[in-house]
Amino acid sequence: MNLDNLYQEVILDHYKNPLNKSLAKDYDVQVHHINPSCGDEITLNITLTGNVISKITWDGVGCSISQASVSIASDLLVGKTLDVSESITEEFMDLMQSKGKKSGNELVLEDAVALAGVSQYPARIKCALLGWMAIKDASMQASNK
Amino acid sequence: MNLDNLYQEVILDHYKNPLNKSLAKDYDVQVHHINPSCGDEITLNITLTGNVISKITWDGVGCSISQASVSIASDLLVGKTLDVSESITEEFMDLMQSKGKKSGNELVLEDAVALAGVSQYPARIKCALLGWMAIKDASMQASNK
Amino acid sequence: MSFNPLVIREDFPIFSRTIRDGKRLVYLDSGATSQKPQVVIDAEVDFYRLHNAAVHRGAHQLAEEATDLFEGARLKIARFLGAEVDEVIFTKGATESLNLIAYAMGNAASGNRFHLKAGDRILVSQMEHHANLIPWQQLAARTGAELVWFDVTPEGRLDLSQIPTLITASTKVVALTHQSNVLGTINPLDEIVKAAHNVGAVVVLDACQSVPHMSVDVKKFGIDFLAFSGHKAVGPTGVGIMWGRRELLEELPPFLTGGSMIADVTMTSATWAPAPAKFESGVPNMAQVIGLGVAVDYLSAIGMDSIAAHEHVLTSDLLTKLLSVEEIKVVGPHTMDSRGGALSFTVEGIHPHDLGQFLDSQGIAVRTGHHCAWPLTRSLGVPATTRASLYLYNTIEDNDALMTGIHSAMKYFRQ
Amino acid sequence: MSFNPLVIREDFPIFSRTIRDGKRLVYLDSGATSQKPQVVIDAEVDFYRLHNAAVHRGAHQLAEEATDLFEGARLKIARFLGAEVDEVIFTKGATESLNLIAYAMGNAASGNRFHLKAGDRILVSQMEHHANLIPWQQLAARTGAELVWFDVTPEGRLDLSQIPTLITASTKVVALTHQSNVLGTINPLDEIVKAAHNVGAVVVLDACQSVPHMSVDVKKFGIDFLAFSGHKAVGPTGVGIMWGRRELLEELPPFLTGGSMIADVTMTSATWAPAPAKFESGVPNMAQVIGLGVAVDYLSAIGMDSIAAHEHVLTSDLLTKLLSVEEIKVVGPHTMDSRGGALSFTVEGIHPHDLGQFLDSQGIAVRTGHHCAWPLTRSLGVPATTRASLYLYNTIEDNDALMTGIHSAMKYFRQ
Ligand SMILES: Cc1ncc(COP(=O)(O)O)c(C=O)c1O
Ligand SMILES: Cc1ncc(COP(=O)(O)O)c(C=O)c1O
Repeated sequence: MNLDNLYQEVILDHYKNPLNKSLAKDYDVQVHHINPSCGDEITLNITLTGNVISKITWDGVGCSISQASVSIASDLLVGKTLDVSESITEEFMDLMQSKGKKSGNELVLEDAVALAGVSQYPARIKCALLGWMAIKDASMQASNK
Repeated sequence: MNLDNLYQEVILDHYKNPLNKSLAKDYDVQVHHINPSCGDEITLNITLTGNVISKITWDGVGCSISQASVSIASDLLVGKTLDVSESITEEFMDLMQSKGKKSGNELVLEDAVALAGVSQYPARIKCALLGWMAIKDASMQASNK
Repeated sequence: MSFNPLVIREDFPIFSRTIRDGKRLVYLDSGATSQKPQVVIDAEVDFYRLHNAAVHRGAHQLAEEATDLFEGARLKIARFLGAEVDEVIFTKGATESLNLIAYAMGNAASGNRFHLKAGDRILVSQMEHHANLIPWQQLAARTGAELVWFDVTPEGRLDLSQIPTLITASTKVVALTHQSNVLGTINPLDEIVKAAHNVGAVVVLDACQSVPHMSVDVKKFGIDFLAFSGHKAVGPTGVGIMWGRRELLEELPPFLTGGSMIADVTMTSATWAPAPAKFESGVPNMAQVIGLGVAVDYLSAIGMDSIAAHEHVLTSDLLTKLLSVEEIKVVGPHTMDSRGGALSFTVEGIHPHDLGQFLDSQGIAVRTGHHCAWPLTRSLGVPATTRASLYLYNTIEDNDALMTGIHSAMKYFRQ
Repeated sequence: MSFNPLVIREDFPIFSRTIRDGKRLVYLDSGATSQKPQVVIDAEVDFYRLHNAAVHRGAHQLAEEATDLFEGARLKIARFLGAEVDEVIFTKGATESLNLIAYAMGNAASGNRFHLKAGDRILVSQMEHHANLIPWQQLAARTGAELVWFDVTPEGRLDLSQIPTLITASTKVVALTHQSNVLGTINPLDEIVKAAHNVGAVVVLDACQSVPHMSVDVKKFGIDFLAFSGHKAVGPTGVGIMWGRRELLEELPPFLTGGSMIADVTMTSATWAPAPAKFESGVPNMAQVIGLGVAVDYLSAIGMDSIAAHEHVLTSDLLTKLLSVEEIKVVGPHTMDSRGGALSFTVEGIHPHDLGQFLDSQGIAVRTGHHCAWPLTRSLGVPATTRASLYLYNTIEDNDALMTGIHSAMKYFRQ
């Protein structure tokens, strides 16, 4: 196993220059998620317009995997309907559980396929999922409002 | 290890024809002792005259070792002063802890030396001590009265 | 593959040793603890030699391997019990499992479905092992709830006619042994579970003496919680299982608190991770858990039904032989109907402790005493009994050795 | 015999394996769990292969042998700690030991010296592992007592100036870690124990990170209770120790209830055996207890003072090397005064999780995160750190491998 599979350049780029990492002042729902096994934390704001996710902003501390993953997710899922966002999230979770056997559909997951290598490092899957779970939780709360 | 070391004839005799096994109606102190690991129980009555143990009677259920041992002890310790009874009891306890290395002083322990074999069977030491501990407890309570 | 106990014995290294100066080991004490096959021993050894690390904690290869093995064992045990993987909680043994349930209920605040108070009832039976009795006595004392119990009939059966009076609207918990470790009685579950669920009570099954010996499916039984010990099921010492239905584990408060079971912690408060983590605080008994996974695989490969069938034949044989001796009184069912391989008896004129000692001198290991079910043995008027308990590695030859031993003891103590 | 870690490593079979495609295992995670020497593994194996039986229960030879080995281990551990044999209680680990003490106190009725109520205080510190924090939070919540704590100075020391305000007439329990698993700080006991005893409080010492690494004598320390885990002290998983002073164990109510811990039992009530039995319900973790006995013998034969001296040299070396790198910030004491071999640090611009992963790719096992002391790491402003923890089998070469690894990681993540 080569570490470069895990730390793809795309990931390190997102880590150094994260997208949407600045909490918007107005939002429909704010969530705060924690990864209790390593202490990583994220605060995430979401805004819906109808059933479309119109804005995702966030702030937090965490490892390159968790930071890159939320950066990618916030970019990928914005502008999508709740349904589409959920199905993309499902596909991403499936990739994470694949133990290195899947490489991910780039048409659906775009930059997120760079995280495929994470699936070979079971202890890191939670890092990669932290932001996605926060978005999922926030969208659900927002749509129930 | 030969089982006959444990089950000396003296022991089986006492088991079949136990001494003082019939609770006296009057007594100074009555105690009830239990061996929680096997469920054996004994009730024992004691009477003091001055500092001499003048009567020991008992009743109970238990294995041959516990029954023979209390039979022997009740015969041996009656008529003794509290001090002498205590020192004989100490010597008997010492014999029980000897892991088969001592045979016991017959001048002091009389029939109780037949129980020397018990010291090789750690699980049975508690059986042999049940009656002695009851007598010790009862004498102490009686002398504090 | 046909079932052959002589072949099975070869998997268990202890049968290569002898007892009391060269005698064959006749091990009839599996009800206390079972022997271990080499594969289980090897699993512990391999863990220590090759993969030892704290699970769920490290970002290094050993920790990953340890976690994979550990969670793999959870999956094996879940399948073995017909459970969901997150419903399987590792403990140090059945005693801890049962205390866990009782203490966790005691931690439930008002409003929680497990909260108990004066007027509530906890139902047990008179045939419970102390481990499924005293924790409930203590919970009753702490909460003001009342402890009530099924009586045991002279034949060693639960008195089911008591169901309508014992299982009522105030009943919150029914804690019952599946198979009595003294009587061998296998308790009928359907009627009790149905009555309990009708009044909203949960059913806790002490499966110490059933999981090792027969096929157990928690979903089919319809029960709510289950406990058993690994060491009685050819597994390592120091590991047991608490199983609970997912929705119940969500509501049940934790028991042991500390590392790895939290969602968040400040100096003054803490919140909990979801099950199973919520109930598994601290660095776990990793080698033992992994060994237990291999143990249930070993049992499954032989087949729980084959094991049960073998034990049925052995038990029936030994029961017949014991009942044929006038001086022997069998305590517990005299028929094979709903009866497992724990056979308790008394022999006229010989105290169980003396009988046990004599049998030991012949290489035969049995257990004597109240078997941690003192209220039961007292109620049956036999403060102590001798118990032979059978398992997959026993044979008809073992039964015969026991019978010969009893006859010799009768001679020895009546000389 | 001079101390040679290279010879010691040969006792530990895991060092014969390699990591991540052939790399040498550099194990710097003994603070999470230690590796096991072959003699400890063999002790468990021998028990299963030759002597396996339920202790304290059978009148047969296997049960006698098992009981002898089991009680022999208790004696070994008592001597190792400077304790009386009946003061040593076997648990499944330090987490259970600490929960045992807290729950047992919670079981104390009014009139018992351990009974807590509103107005009473429990004192901990801000550097506690969750296992020595949450059980006390819970006890406080159950009894109405107040939880207070020592702050930690920026250097990672207890703020002892708080003693007069924290240890007062209302203080009933002082629960403190001996060595911090994050900072490496070794806490001074004398002053705290004296102040606690002056007001009638008991001192509970979490010795998880000290017993494996230095000579610990409970009588000399003057403490009242102590907890540690076998798995961090070259012993098996699934076993730990709770030590308590004899007179206190007499008064402390039991925790887990069930078999083997009773004096008498009826359907509605039970009374308790004296310690240690009172605190050891159920068939115990026998193989693990026996393995732990062999583990402390192994450590004693090498000598706890030699082990401490070796770790002192290693820690001092690694501390100097870490402090010499500008980008590295060491969390915890920067001097060797009262400092053990747990070294936590952060590296500028690299998250600990990434650093740990990189080091793993080089065969170096460290731990990252909050190390189950989240309130501490938060208060220090470093939610996560990387921790290297040293033990008897580590070498200067291991330190150098770590430093090389950190430098390579800095290059890798800043390319
Ligand atoms: C200081 C300290 N206390 C308590 C514990 C808990 O020990 P265990 O997880 O073995 O129960 C640990 C280790 O995890 C520790 O380092
Ligand atoms: C029916 C039953 N319940 C509970 C227990 C307690 O199990 P353990 O001692 O392994 O915790 C036993 C065995 O001792 C048992 O036979």
